[in-house]
Amino acid sequence: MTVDTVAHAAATPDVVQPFAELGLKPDEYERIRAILGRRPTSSELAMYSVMWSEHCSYKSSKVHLRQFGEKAPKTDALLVGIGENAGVVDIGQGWAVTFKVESHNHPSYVEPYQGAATGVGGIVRDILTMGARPVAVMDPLRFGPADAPDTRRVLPGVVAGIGGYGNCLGLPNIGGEVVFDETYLGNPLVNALCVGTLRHGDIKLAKASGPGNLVVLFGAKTGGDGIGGVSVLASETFDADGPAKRPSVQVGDPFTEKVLIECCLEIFAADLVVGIQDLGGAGLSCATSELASAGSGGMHVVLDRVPLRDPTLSPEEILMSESQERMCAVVEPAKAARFLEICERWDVTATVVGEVTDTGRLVVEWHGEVVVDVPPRTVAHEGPVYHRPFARPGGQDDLQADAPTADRLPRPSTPDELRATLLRMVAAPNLAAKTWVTSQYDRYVRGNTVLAQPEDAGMVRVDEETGLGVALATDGNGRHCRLDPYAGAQLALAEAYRNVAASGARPLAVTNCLNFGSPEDPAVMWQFAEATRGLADACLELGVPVTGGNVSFYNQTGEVAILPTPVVGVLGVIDDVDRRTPMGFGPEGETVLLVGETRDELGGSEWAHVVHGHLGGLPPVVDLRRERQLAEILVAGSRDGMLTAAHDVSDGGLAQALVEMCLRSGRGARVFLPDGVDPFVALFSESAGRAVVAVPRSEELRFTDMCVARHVPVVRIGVVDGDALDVQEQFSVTVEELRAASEATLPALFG
Amino acid sequence: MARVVVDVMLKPEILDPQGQAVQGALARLGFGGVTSVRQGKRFEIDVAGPADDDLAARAEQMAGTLLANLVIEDFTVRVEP
Amino acid sequence: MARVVVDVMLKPEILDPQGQAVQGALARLGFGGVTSVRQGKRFEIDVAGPADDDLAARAEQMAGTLLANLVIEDFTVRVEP
Amino acid sequence: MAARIGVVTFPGSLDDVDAARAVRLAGAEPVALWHKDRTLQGVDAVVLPGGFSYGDYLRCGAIARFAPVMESLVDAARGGLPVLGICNGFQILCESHLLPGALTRNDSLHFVCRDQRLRIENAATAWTSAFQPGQEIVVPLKNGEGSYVADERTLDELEAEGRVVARYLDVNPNGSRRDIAGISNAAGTVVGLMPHPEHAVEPLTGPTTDGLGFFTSVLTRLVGA
Ligand SMILES: Nc1ncnc2c1ncn2[C@@H]1O[C@H](COP(=O)(O)OP(=O)(O)O)[C@@H](O)[C@H]1O
Ligand SMILES: [Mg+2]
Repeated sequence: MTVDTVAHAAATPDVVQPFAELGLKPDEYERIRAILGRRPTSSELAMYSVMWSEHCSYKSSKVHLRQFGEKAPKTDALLVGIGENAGVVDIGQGWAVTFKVESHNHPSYVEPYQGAATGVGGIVRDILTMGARPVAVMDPLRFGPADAPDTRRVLPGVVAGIGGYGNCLGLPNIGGEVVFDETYLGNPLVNALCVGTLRHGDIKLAKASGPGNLVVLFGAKTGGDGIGGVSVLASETFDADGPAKRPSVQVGDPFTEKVLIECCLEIFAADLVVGIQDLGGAGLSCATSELASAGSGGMHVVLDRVPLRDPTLSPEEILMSESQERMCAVVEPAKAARFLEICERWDVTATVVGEVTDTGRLVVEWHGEVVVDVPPRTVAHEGPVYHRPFARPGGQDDLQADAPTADRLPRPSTPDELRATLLRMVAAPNLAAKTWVTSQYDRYVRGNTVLAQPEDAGMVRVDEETGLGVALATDGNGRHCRLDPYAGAQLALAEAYRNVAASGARPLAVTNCLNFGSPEDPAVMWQFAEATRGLADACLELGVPVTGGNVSFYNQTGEVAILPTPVVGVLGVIDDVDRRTPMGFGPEGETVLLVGETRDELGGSEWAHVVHGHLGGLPPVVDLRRERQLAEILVAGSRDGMLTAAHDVSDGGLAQALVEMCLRSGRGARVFLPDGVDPFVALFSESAGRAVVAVPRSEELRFTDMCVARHVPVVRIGVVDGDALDVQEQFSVTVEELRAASEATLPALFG
Repeated sequence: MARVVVDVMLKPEILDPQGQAVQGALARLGFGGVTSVRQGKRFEIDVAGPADDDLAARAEQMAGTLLANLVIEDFTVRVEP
Repeated sequence: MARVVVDVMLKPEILDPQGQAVQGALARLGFGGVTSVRQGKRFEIDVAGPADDDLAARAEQMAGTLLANLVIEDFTVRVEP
Repeated sequence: MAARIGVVTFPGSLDDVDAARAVRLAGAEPVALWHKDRTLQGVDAVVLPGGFSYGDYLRCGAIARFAPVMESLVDAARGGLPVLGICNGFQILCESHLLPGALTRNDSLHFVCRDQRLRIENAATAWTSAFQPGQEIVVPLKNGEGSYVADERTLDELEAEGRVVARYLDVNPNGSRRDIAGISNAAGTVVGLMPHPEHAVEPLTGPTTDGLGFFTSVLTRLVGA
């Protein structure tokens, strides 16, 4: 096999290179030539092509994502902001947490089990890289229609993969989402969130500083994984036979990752690294160029020292490989022996593959010859930036005009119709119990899980002594975003924020995963621009900064994009997890209150979707000031011990919220719908900014006074009582019947 | 009555963590000289009727559609009387 | 270089839920006449040195101590050059 | 001096932190034992925790069985050292032949995590004396390969000798023969349990605190001895 060295490249300027097959545009290729002052070697071309891909360079989204920084609310909580592997948030008492959500959509469609498993593995390494111990995961998921044959292939595999990897790592799964919609049929969304904890002083950064320091690659050996997504390699023109077609499917090994986590934490505790980076997308290309570019500026790597699983790999392939469970650390020479000793103790393969330099160049050597010699910033941080054209699509007005009014979509009105509608909704795949999924996840491991699914937010204890804890929720509503991406993104944030507050935690910071169709479609790009603008504006108003996230484009089948789906994760802090508020009703006789205002808002609602297959009109109104007040009430109510239960009102409206509170506790409720409101609207409207709470009689006045003082509407809607949800003057359904309806759906579909 | 035996193995280039774990364990147990271990699945399927070409064809189909995940696995099929 | 192939199957009296699931799935896919499916494991082990009796004996030992759990499983060993 | 209870960490052990916490909450001192060490550091009892030792590749517990620490442990257990194997620990005890039978793939073919009701069938073992015979408890259960199997003769023997320590109630979550959730050796010192008592020791993080009884049982015995 001929190796395309720098010297050879300089001498053969006219060689035709397969840049287009590698996904580079002609002008991008020309820019690489201009940067280098010659044609790139095949290894350099491989590096630039993966690092300048949409996935790694954020070239289409960058100009929009900037708003998260520019509009960031003032806060002292942010210890590390956007730009690192994950943001770090101060939660007090010397503790910090880091959290982030990422997508693994396409791989999970191709090979559901491994795609989802490696998605979990990747986000966990991002959290570990910050110096934190990963402590919990969550999994926001979207699939095609629940009864579609391909969903029966994808969903069980994805769930088994997330469980298979997360359970084996010993990370409790504390929440997530399972949503079904037509548009996700060929494009399931598999997003994974991880949260980790650390002490303030333990933060690690991805930078290679200090010339002479060693670059250590450790963890799994490098194989051909993840290469060949485009099936043509940079080296093709240089090797007559062409490289063997490499597998693009990455296979995860959670056992290796678990050992890697413990090994890393021991290394961190002994203070043995200057900088550290996980190997994720773009593998070594990414890790070396990012480390060098953020540090002293240069690095020398001897590529043939990389331990290989497959000895036939070419240098280009080694640079591009996305083999899982690998890390790259920068270590002072004096500490290297101790570093390697700890790796040995955990049976982790560790190899010194290079050293930090101050040359400003990333130089990669292969069997004594230089195959890469580039300024690392141009690879890692100075990739192309696109201002993609975007435009509000023509049909948007018609869509919004098609409101689900009573004369357009018939509504149930008699008690019998309302009862039947309720049972139908409860059993609908989007609202039905997700136990079939979540019972495959370990929620107990590590012994700090205070709340987990189906609670509004997952909550873990951070400090056993003081009871300090964090709560997390993720939300996203593609239908709302389709109707109005600006408001839809804000609604997603508001819902996650409300969920965290409902658990009793004070919302502090935000992560997001922006799942969209092709950025080359101006209509999709408009959705993206509107969603990011809406999210950034809302974060500013709610006072919660975005700390990091991920963008996933090209989620589309042919011309049809998925519903625009920004998934928003909110993290909150609670001083004592003992004060958490669960969602299930407390003792009989307690008062049930509805906080917030109900309007006739059924655009994009679950009712319109389930009963009429309809999507049109406007999503519910966003009132961020109200959301903030509501959160204050929920947090204060928890802190002062006024609440025995709280549950936010969202998909499926008040009806679904009450059903879920009954199911969670096994207790019924007698409910009086407020006067002067249409019973159907009262039960099924999806107005935002609302929550149902249960309070002991003795606290009722204190609680309602608190609401009144903040000008937040509150109405007494019933009492916890009996074993049925009894909507006075309308209908009654026993908790047992509700449970049967809710729990039968997923097992019937997935076995 | 005929028997179909289907062996399903991960493609050679795909990571096999199970095989690796077994290889490590064999080494620790003192079995020297083991250079590679791959772990796969074996299906023994009993089918009514003769062990003929038709069965072989059906067996091939069973393996290709259900027993093996062709994204990451290869299979071989044998029909025995 | 020699290859050892070890097949490990659950003993006949042990319930095999995986095999049953496969049998059910084959029936649903329209493959008729399947009377029984058992799912087991196959190990392909590459060992330096000749494919001789000594290797066969060592292979037998690997299988008996590590690869199979004799409480619930049976195994067969083949050595190939 | 508080009793010292060892908790073994294999590569891939997960619930070792939980087991140590349970030991502490029961009033004993947890001692971390490492799979590569032969020494048991003179502990008074040992917990083999849950998790996926060696990834649970091959068979659950099959590779951990050969760890250096297990050589010492098997000897000590034969000599009467109380040992509790939880989940993966139970699997390791079976693979090591300290307990009969084996644990196989759940009949549902899925990993299952649920709050499980159990009946304590034998309240005379080293690890269950804090319970009443027949007492019903709820503790978490989480496993992919928890279906207990043994031949009929062994099962009859276990029943006859009162070595079925706990049985599943309401739902058999994994297809275990005779709803067996846990068994013991003849002496009642070595107990294997599929469900996780160490996850039911605090009201805030577990469904109950029923699990604490397993750890206080062994303590009573050690202090009494
Ligand atoms: N939607 C987003 N919102 C905020 N930050 C984002 C978003 N998408 C990406 N980022 C940030 O951009 C940086 C680069 O992301 P990425 O390359 O995906 O990191 P990694 O490779 O570590 O996963 C990270 O700091 C990430 O948090
Ligand atoms: Mg990263």
